[in-house]
Amino acid sequence: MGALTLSNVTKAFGKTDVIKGVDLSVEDGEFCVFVGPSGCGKSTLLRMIAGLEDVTSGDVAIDGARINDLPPAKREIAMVFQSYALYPHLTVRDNMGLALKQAGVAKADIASAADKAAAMLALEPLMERRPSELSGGQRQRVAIGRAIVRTPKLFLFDEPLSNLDAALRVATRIEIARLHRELGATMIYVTHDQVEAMTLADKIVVLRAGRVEQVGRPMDLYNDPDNTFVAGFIGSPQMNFLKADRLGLNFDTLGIRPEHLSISAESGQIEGRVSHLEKLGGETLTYIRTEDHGLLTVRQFGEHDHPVDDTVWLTPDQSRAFRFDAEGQRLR
Amino acid sequence: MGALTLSNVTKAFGKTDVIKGVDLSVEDGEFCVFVGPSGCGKSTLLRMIAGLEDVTSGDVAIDGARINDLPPAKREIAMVFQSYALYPHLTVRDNMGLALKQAGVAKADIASAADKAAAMLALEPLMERRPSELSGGQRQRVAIGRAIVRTPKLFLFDEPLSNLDAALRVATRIEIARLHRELGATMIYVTHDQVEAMTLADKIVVLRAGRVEQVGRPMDLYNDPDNTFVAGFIGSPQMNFLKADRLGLNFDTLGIRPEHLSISAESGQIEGRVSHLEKLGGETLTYIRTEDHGLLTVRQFGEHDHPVDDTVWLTPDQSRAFRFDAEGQRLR
Amino acid sequence: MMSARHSTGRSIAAHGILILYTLIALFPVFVIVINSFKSRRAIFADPLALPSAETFDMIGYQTVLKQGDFFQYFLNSMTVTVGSLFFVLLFGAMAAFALSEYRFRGNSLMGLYLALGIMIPIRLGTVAILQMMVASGLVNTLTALILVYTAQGLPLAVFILSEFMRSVSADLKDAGRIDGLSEYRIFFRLVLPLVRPAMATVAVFTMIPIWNDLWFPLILAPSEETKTITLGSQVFIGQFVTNWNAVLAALGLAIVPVLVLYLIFSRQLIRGITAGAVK
Amino acid sequence: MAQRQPFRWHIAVFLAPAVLVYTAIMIVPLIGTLNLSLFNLEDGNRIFVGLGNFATLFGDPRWSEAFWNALGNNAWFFLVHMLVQNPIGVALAALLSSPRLRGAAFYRTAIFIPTILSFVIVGFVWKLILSPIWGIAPGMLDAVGLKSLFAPWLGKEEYALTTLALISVWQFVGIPMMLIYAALLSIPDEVIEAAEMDGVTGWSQFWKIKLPLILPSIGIISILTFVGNFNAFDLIYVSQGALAGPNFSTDILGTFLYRTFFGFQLQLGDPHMGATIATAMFGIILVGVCLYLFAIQTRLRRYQF
Amino acid sequence: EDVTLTIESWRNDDLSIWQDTIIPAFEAANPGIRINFAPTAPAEYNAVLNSKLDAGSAGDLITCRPFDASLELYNKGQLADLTDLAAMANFSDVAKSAWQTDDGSATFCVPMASVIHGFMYNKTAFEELGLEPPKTVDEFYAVLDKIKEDGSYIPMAMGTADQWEAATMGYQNIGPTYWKGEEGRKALIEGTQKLTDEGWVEPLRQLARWQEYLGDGFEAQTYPDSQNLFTLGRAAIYPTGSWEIGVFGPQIEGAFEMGAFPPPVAAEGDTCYISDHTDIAMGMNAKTAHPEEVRTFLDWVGSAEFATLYANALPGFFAMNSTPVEMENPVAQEFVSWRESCEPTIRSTYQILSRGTPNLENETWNAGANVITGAETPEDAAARLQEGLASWYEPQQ
Ligand SMILES: Nc1ncnc2c1ncn2[C@@H]1O[C@H](COP(=O)(O)OP(=O)(O)OP(=O)(O)O)[C@@H](O)[C@H]1O
Ligand SMILES: Nc1ncnc2c1ncn2[C@@H]1O[C@H](COP(=O)(O)OP(=O)(O)OP(=O)(O)O)[C@@H](O)[C@H]1O
Ligand SMILES: [Mg+2]
Ligand SMILES: [Mg+2]
Repeated sequence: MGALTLSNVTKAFGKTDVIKGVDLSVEDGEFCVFVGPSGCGKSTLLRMIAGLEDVTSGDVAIDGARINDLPPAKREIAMVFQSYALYPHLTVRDNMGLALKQAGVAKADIASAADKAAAMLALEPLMERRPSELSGGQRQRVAIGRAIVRTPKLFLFDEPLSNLDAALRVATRIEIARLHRELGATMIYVTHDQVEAMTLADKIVVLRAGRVEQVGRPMDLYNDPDNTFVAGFIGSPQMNFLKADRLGLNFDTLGIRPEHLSISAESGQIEGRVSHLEKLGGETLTYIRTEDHGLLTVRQFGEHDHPVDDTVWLTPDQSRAFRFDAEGQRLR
Repeated sequence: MGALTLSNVTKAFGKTDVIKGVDLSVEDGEFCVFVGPSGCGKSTLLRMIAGLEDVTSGDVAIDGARINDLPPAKREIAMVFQSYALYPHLTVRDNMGLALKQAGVAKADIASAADKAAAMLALEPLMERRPSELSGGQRQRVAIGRAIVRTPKLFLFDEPLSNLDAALRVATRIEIARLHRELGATMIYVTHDQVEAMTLADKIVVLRAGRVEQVGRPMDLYNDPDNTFVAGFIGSPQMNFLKADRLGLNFDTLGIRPEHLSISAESGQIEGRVSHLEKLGGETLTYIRTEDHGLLTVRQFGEHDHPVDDTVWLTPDQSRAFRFDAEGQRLR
Repeated sequence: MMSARHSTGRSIAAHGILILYTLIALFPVFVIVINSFKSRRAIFADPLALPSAETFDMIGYQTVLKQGDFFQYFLNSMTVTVGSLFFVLLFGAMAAFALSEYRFRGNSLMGLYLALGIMIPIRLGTVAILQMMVASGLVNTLTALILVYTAQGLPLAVFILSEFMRSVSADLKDAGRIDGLSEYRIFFRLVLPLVRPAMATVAVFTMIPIWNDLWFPLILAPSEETKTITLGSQVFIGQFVTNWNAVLAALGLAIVPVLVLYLIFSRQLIRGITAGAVK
Repeated sequence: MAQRQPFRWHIAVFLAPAVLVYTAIMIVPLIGTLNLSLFNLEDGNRIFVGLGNFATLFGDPRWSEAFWNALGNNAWFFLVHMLVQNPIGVALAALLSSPRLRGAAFYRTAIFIPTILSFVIVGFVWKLILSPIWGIAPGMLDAVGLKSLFAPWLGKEEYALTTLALISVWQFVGIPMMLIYAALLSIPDEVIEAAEMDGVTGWSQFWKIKLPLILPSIGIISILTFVGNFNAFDLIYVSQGALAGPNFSTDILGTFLYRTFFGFQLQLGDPHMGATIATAMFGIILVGVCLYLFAIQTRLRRYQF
Repeated sequence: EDVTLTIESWRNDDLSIWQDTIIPAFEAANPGIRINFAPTAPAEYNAVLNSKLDAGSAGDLITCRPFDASLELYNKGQLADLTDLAAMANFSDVAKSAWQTDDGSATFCVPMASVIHGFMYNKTAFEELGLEPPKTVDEFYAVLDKIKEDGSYIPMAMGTADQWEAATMGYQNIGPTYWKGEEGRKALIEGTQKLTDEGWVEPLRQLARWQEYLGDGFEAQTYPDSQNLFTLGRAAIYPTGSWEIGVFGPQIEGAFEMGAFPPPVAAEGDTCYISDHTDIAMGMNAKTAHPEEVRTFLDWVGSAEFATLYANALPGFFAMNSTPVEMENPVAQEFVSWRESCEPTIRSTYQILSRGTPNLENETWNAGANVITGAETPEDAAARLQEGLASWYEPQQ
């Protein structure tokens, strides 16, 4: 109950093709994350699954049943919007209860469902407030609570954390992961924060301009990206791309993650000048401007010091590097 | 030109004291970051410096001159708002030029100042657009550009990056650091993202409920926090606080950062069960539920695997640990 | 207290101008009120004098109370105004919602069609309207008036409301759809409560002409039982003499209920705006 | 190929009540009336004359002079509203929206009260105040030594229309005030604060920041004023009568139409010419509204804050 | 089951008279018929009545405006033919002329009242200044000059704001003296006289002379202002009509005594002419559901009993019934006494001549006001009126 299949789904707004043929299957109980740059069609795909946009061609099926023409309410899905979309005139309790009330569930059952969700999300003391009296993080949790009470087959999240501050993001991220474990429901989650993608997903779908670039488990994408796009998108700070010919290698691009680039004041393969240094306490990021490869990032654990404008030498750990051809495709 | 002094500044809204006596001096050219939890008074303090809120008592001085009663426009201050607050009806160029035009600067000079700022912020191709035609990151840069052209003594930033997505945040953060180096102006920056605080600040001011908890350079706060509040607030993921008596130590709380807690499947000082695992590629965060100390976080570099629900053993690196008394004060 | 942003001088000037304009706005009202308490001779002998011991005269109010059932007229006016407002707001909001929420063929044509009505006085259609009411037996009922005012108020309501409806968050409506609300529920339970300020604005614009209208009550419902307050006051306007005491008294009293309605609506309006929509 | 959507009944249901009531009670009767403009009465029979009535209205100097006079007066009436009512409304709203103003609710209500008054007493009280005989206005001018400025404004051809327009402004200024006030309140505080920081304060803040941001509201007000003024009738009628004296100097399209359509005194109503005038008015207003909708409104963008 | 008949009227003023006096008298004599008097404000009456008649919701009894307004209703079949009503015998042809077809073959309303034009004056003031009511035009101006000189009264109460005062209470008041009443009026209809003829221009010249005797700001002075000026004792002479008698009495509240004199003549002994204008009648809605009861009521309206009730209840509205009516009001008696000494006529513009566009009556209002304010010379105004009339009225072309 909750397996989703998309078969050659496309979407055009007027004459612009936004989704250009997507095939995808999400297993029951899986946590699937859509990532991709802004405007690549993540929200559109999610809204098509929800039934909020018509499908131009192709099929959307849940548990094998085609649902293209089913209205959203009949699809047994719940969605959490980026803007929360709480009902501003209803209390937290009523926000959560509305869908059940609509479905004709008995009052007592609604109340107990809402209370359960509230307990899960630590919202108990806020049940009688209205959204305008809540902080951003609290609103987000109410939006999630509203989704939970309906015990849907499928949860859809559209960038649910993008309006939260850093601390709340981490906390809510963990909460969502816990929820997924506890409810065992299928979840589809849109984000363009790849940390969220990495930490939450069972399966990541990388989208680019309406097409799927790669699908896989987070560490598979991290360790085995198909192309420069996926390699650059997964992992933070971003992978460095070096011009392989300048290093005397016979392919186009060498991809190396910042933690696999070693830095030395004396010697190394690539010369550069320290452009900027970020000390985060537990780790240090150094940005180095090089003549051949532009700005490169080095990530070191612990505290380090590299005075700005000093000349330094970098050496890639070739064993951890990725090789790409001129089209950006991985050479294996 | 640009040294700021606050002497016993307080602020009350009606009967609620929001700022309860703040003394602070910011040197000329310094980058000062205010951090603290939501509602602690960061924005209020900033707005008092800007002249947007009246000071209830105490003095605000720039370069030694008391400016309590000077209207905002006369303070030679520029401010970047969290919501950008661009003029929606003006083009990027006019947004930047308005203050100068108002001050009666010659047209040609305005244009050249705007062009210079645009070049610095890579806004040249956008000069004739209106804010509604810009993406979030671009808007943010315009807001900064608007502040720059006025060559103020003092820049104030109120959570300028909190509306941006992760990738843009990193990029803009680096941009602001570069700007600070290039302009050499005094900057005061509010955030509750401690990564920003760590990477940008010359001096961090940690606020809590309208009072200053600690002031210092980032690594000083990281390595030498005065109390549990500062220790917990600086550094991400948050420091773990262990109950010292359970470890047979004769003080109240032991603080240990996640990277200084080692994990082993066989033996160690503290027993716990893996509750959740986050693999970020370059690092792994493991959350472990312990009986004595609640949920603890372990940060390891590289890829690691700790099956959820497995029992594991943790050992704090005592040499990197902090000792606190029952009031949360550091024992040195 | 001296402050950085708020100079006392400026606020005194603001109050000065506002008080001046308030005086201009209220002076004629003041003249109306004082004269409604004076005898006819006293009105014209010195219109600006306050009612004194010898000029004080409740004759206007007495005449009003004596001539016809003014309480009933008030009630009729209230019924008609509130009833028409209800339908204008309901039907107008529904149509505005359809126009702003759904893309369908003929959408903008329909918008223009519904706006035509603000460009031509409905009074011109009087004969046909009256014929219709005669045919349906609605003459001398308040229903006839409510129908006409509803039709008359709709164009402006649709025009203004559809502007505002566009600003209601699309995500919110989608959230409702996912929660299983039908389009009707979305409209009634989500959209309507959120456009309250706009509804209040429309209500203010709509109610005043209805309350003050003389023409349609005269034509469609002139009977004693269905007279409105404005029509009831006309009895004092004669061919050669007008009983100004009574007119002032009746129409002066008549502003009280509208003023109350206005206060209700304007509070909604301001509160709605300042509370702001929740992001 | 897009999949066919099922018929969306709810759209019809949402539109139906408004469209039905409006069509039945407003459009059908009005079309019936406007249709009369294509007919005329000859020997007691109604005959089709095509555009003949329009030829009369615009070609026969007796009709056309009255029409152009009314149109010209109407244009002036509108101009006075645009130049006086809307700026005053904007100014009052700007004052009312200044932060920390005490008594704003009182001022708002007081200034709105005239809008609520019925035309009958508005006409009466202003005639009383401006009357040269009963002495309020002359007396007040006398008190400040300006008696010489007094004239029987409502009775002089050169002043009467302007005076009435100003009375109408007095009565209706509350409406633009309300709308602009609402628009000003919805400008985000931070934009205003940014302007304060930029040194754009006081008047220049109003001109450079607030005014551009409330332009869409001003646009709506302008079109409502336009439509309202070109349909205006009551105030002139109650204060100057259907003949809109002195010497037709206050005749506007509404009074001209009323006189012609419904008749006045010995003049019998002429539904055919009346409908012709109404159609012409309708055309003028429609052109104005379309001009606004397609030429102006598209330029007055609504800003996303 | 009682039948209720509804009367449409513009006479708001008469509401209490009908309710208190007339209706009870009729209902007492005619059990089974109830009367409901439903007046409309006068300015809206025509428009409202026409709409109601067109739509079929008008009352059973229609109060008739004189001449074309009612003729039009009759022609449209909305007023019933009452030629054979017994009570019609009680009225002279002149009395009926305002509610007959042009050829006089059908009568459709029962005449109720006429009004007579003249000048009212403040007797107390006249005595105070030692003045006599003027008989000739010269005396008239002499009196006005004296009052003006004295300065304690405005010589004449009249304003141009409402326009109709100038035309109806000025022009139609003094005019018959110059155009010789019926003679001139009929000649105009036949086309043998023009409005530019001396007899028609002279009254306009007279009006122009009045300007200097009017109060300050007469341009903005409305009809009620004029009434108030006179009843408050601030103006000495008031050109008007007999309908004011009833309303002025209570307003003056005995503050001074009121008198009346007829329009002055050119020279002592000249024939005087008065406007004795047929003003109100009552007809039957052709679509009434109760024609019998309506006719019963109309027969009663045509009776001497009604005439006495009405004329006494409304002093100044004179019955047109052939049977003379006893009246108690002295000023009303004064007015009606002129019927003996002067030639009566009706207002010149009312019959036939206001059928086209431009409307002669409305134009006359405008012209009357214009010559008083000086906006137009009498000659220009007359030429304009003539041109307007000739533009559509064949006998004048
Ligand atoms: N209603 C619409 N009409 C036309 N184009 C649209 C519509 N909705 C979305 N688009 C376009 O479709 C593309 C994909 O939009 P979508 O919202 O799915 O992007 P996204 O991946 O969610 O981006 P973001 O990360 O910025 O939310 C964009 O180029 C957008 O401009
Ligand atoms: N105008 C006001 N009236 C009353 N209380 C206020 C007002 N503005 C702020 N406060 C209160 O002052 C306190 C500090 O607010 P402030 O906005 O400075 O917090 P902050 O540190 O900027 O928080 P955040 O990180 O959420 O922006 C809060 O408790 C807030 O509720
Ligand atoms: Mg999206
Ligand atoms: Mg803040």
